Amino acid sequence: MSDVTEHGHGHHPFLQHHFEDLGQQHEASTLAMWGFLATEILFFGGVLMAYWVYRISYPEAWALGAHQQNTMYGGLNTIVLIISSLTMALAVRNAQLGSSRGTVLMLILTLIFGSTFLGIKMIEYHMHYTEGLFPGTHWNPMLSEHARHVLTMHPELGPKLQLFMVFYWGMTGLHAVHMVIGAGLLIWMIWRAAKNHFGPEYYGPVEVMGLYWHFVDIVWIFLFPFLYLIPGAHT
Amino acid sequence: MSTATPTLLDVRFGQGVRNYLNEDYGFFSWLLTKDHKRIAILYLISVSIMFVLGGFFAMMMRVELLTPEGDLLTSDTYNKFFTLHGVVMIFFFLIPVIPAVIGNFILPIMLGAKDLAFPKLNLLSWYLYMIAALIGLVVIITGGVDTGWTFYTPFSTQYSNTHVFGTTFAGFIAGFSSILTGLNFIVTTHRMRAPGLTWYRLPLMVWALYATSIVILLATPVLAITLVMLMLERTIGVGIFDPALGGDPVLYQHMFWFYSHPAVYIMILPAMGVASEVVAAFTRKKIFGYSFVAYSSLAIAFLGFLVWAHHMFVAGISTYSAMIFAFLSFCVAVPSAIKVFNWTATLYRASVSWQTPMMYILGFIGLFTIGGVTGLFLAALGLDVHVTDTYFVVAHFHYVMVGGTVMAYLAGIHYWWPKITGKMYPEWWARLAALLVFVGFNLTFFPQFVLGYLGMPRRYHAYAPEFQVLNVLSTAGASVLAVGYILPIVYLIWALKFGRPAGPNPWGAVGLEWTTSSPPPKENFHETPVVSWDAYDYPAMMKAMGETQNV
Amino acid sequence: MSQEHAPHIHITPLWIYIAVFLALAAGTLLTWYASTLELGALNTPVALLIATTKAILVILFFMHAIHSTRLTWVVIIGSFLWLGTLFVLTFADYLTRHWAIY
Amino acid sequence: MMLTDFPLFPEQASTVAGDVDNLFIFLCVLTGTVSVLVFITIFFLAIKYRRTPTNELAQDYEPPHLLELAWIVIPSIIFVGIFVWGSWLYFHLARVPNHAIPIYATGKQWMWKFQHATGQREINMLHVPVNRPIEITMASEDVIHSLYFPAFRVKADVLPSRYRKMWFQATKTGRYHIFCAEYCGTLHSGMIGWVEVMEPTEYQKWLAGGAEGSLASQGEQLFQKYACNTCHTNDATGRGPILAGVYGNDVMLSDNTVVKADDNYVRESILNPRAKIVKGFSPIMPIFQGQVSEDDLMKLLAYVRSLGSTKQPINPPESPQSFQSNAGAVTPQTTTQPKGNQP
Repeated sequence: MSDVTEHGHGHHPFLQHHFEDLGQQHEASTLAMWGFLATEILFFGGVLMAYWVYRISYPEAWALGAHQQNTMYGGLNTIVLIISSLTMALAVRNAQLGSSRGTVLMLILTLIFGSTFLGIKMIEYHMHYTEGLFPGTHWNPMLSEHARHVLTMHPELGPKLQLFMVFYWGMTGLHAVHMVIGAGLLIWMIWRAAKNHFGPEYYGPVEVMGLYWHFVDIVWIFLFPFLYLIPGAHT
Repeated sequence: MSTATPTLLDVRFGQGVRNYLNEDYGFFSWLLTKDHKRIAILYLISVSIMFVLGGFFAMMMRVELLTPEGDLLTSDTYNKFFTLHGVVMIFFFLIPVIPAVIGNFILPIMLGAKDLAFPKLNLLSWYLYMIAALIGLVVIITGGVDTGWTFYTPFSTQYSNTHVFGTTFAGFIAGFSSILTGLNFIVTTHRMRAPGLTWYRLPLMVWALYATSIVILLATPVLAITLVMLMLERTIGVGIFDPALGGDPVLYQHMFWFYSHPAVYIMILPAMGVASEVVAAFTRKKIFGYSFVAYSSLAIAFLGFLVWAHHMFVAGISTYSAMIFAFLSFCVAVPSAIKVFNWTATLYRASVSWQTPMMYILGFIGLFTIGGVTGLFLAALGLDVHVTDTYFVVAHFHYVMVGGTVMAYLAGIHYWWPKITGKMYPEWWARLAALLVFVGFNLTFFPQFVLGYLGMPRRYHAYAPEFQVLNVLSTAGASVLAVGYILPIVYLIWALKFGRPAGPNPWGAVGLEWTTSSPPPKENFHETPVVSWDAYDYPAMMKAMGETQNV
Repeated sequence: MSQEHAPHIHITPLWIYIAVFLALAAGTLLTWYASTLELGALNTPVALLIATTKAILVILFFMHAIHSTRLTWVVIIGSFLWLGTLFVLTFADYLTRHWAIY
Repeated sequence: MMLTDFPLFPEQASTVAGDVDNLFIFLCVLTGTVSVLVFITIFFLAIKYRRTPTNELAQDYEPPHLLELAWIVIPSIIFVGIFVWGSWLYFHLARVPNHAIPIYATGKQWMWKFQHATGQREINMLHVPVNRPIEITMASEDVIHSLYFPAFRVKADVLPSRYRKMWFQATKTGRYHIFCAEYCGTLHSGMIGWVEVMEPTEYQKWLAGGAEGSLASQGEQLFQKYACNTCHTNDATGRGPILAGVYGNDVMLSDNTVVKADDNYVRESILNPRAKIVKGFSPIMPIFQGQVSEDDLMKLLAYVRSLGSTKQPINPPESPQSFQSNAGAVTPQTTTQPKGNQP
């Protein structure tokens, strides 16, 4: 980021030289983030489209796959992420009001909830890994009694269950990577807020950070019902 | 307004006249530059190298096809060459060329801005491009890839033992370089226009680059995720596209073409922007139906997303969906027709100069028309069954990409060369090169239409003997075309040193870029310009620019 | 130089954030509960509806879209529209593949 | 290869070729005139209004803006016309005429294998009678290929995941090219062959020559070899559904949905039998995925099709319970309505 020292002719320390004023810079950065989120929507959209094509083609395999998921962990994770979304929004609000302490507190809370989400995710991943549900060479699923019965009846669902798990690991993995990047950005924002860079006339970076974080939350809002609550999973 | 015309001495040694080239010197002043003009020149060099590399593969293929039996190259080598010709030419030349080379340089100046919205992201875009190109070179040196630039599964995921992973990873990285450029252009066009520069006063080049950026922004991510899924499937083989494990290879084709058809509009839209600029400048007239041409760019950007499965009419999609895509493919042809007819109508009662950029663009309009109408053959379902995957398709897309984008790129390079380097290119050499390119191009690709309808499939290393004569004609044309392409590289570099100094407005054209000095100063304008004239409004422009122009 | 023009600020009152948060939490419970019901073919549309409303709430209030520029609206709606074209036209193929040819 | 006698237009050797060529020539004429008109206008205007010292600045005059409307509406109307013509042709190509001679094609990396209903098997060669519709049912054993007959103007991708159909009716005897049109690896350009269109008499003579039993009869031998007949008997005592009269008709599945027993249903029921279980039967049939090769699969399909698609009256001969299935006691079923027995 540009240094904090005073620019030659009385500009705000963070006004880039090629912008007329802070308003133009702020609008440019928010428009850029929304543009970037458009690419993210289509990035996740691509894999969701493939997910839906196979969910329509193999509903029983998808139900079987969802049956393997621990819905309690999924639901808990959704709540944790929604809380982190709330604290992120409050962080942006505090930055707008100019209270650096409030911003730092809220950003730290967001980081904590984000990390809790990743922690729960790791637990789930470990659980699936030990159950042999990792697709590819390590694939020897230890299934529940109901699942084993269904598989003996329809053995051709085996590879399709593995296909579901590919999408499970793929989509949640992609989401987790975005969470880790978000956490890194959060730490940077906390550092900048602690040096009270932000105030009513310059809160762009926190706003943009908020947009990114809320987008990652929206992706999970869709992933939770898609991966955990598939009709026919819990009969 | 602009400083006095620089004397020969100043320009030769650059003292006295401060511009972005002699602003500061040194290795890092180029490699760590944040100036959009220098990044454009970095792109110009790397894109030209890639063009020569792609051209080499094309030449080897054409020489190989001189004889029916594949005797120059083994079939594996030939398969690698046509794949690499496709990958290098599309991902590393056609997609970045006009936006990143001409767009990077000209867009901020046309908007009256000091620089793009995010200079650091712009430099990152070039570095991502270089990383992708480097990975591509490593792949080429260590054995190449033989799946075709389309990487169709299950061949690419299970049956090919070449560097499919490396190539798809390079394509993945190049995608992000393209996204960053697109994002930069959209934000700059929206947020950083000079005072008085309303949307309808914008040059049509800005409209075209804006529409291209929308297509880049919304299509490239789907390519990224498709390539990620391809790499995943190739490494752990879990059946995303493998029919034995429940996957569907046709799904890959859907997702690949969802990007790859809009990608051809990423390639042609900027070319249309250059065409509008050059036609306006060399007829000294407003483009006929300015708003129609501007909105047809946006129409192409939107409709371009709805037509992708016309690449898959015989691939096994349902008959009814084929009808939907065919109808939409005809709809997307209308805006292109509007543009061609509007350019032609602009020539009426104009003052048409036959300088090199205009020669290239007159050729562009002709060749793009042929390219466009042969697209109608391919969109007509019954006909497509016979001609798809044959040399008819090869001829069609080369007419649009080489006859269209490359001709317009050469026009753009010649048109803005005085502004970029402050030197004029040698006019008569340039006209000769333009003629050679036009003749060589037609001799190369028109016979391929006939070959295509005769039924010669594409990507054939050896072909049936009765196709030989037309292939020999095509190879002859390719050598003329190669000479036509080498000439500009030679005399443009020669012009760097020995070219006649070009004043701020060598063509007497209208546009913000012609009101600043050539080459422009680092911050483009000494003070932010105020625009009071409409786009290409020559009478008003002449008054506003006063007599300093050597019209 | 033009007068320093700071970005216009619209501070969202606290209770809106809390209300939206509660609505999201309720939505999560609702979608979980709805999945346990035996709605047959209706299960998926219900889940999609709940998820979409939650997403719209987040976009409108948490991402301040409600008082953003019209351009931001165009970007948001545009990207979902484009995603829609990918879904609709691809499923146009998948869902009609087994139709007979007349 | 003499330089003079190279063709510029492909032979028309099928019923469809004429229609496709009419559309092609119409489009050539239409787009040819439009392009030539555009070229002439451009060069005429560019020369007439070239920049001369007197004509330094363009005249401030524009043609009427009605032109804009003209070249939006007129192309749109023409395009709709071409679209309709093209779609009619596409549907015509997609609808396989009935009573077509069935041929089974298998695309395998770099060769085409054709199997006739009467048992002949050819590689990269195909003998067909003239003036008879030929229906090709095809599948690939590895990557995507594309069976392309330029002289008949037909092409269709051959997918590894499912059967696809394609048809043509040759109108001229002679030898015509077969090409693979979808890139499939090293010898993609070598995956070519000839289709020999013969007079009906010659065709019969050829058929008689190389018969080793019709495809259906080979299918029947496989039916015994894989012990399908232990369950699929011709009477209601078998534990599998009776196959006579199944092909082409509707089948009620265990979840009460009704499915048409077409090629892909037969293929799936052999490879993944438990995906669709017939009502009243238990899913005890073993999976044959990976055990039955593509060619044998086609022979079995031919055999099932040869069992006729007309419902024959079932008159169960009195046959002793010939065996005792090892999967638990099999309660003898009543002859009228075979009810599912739970394993």
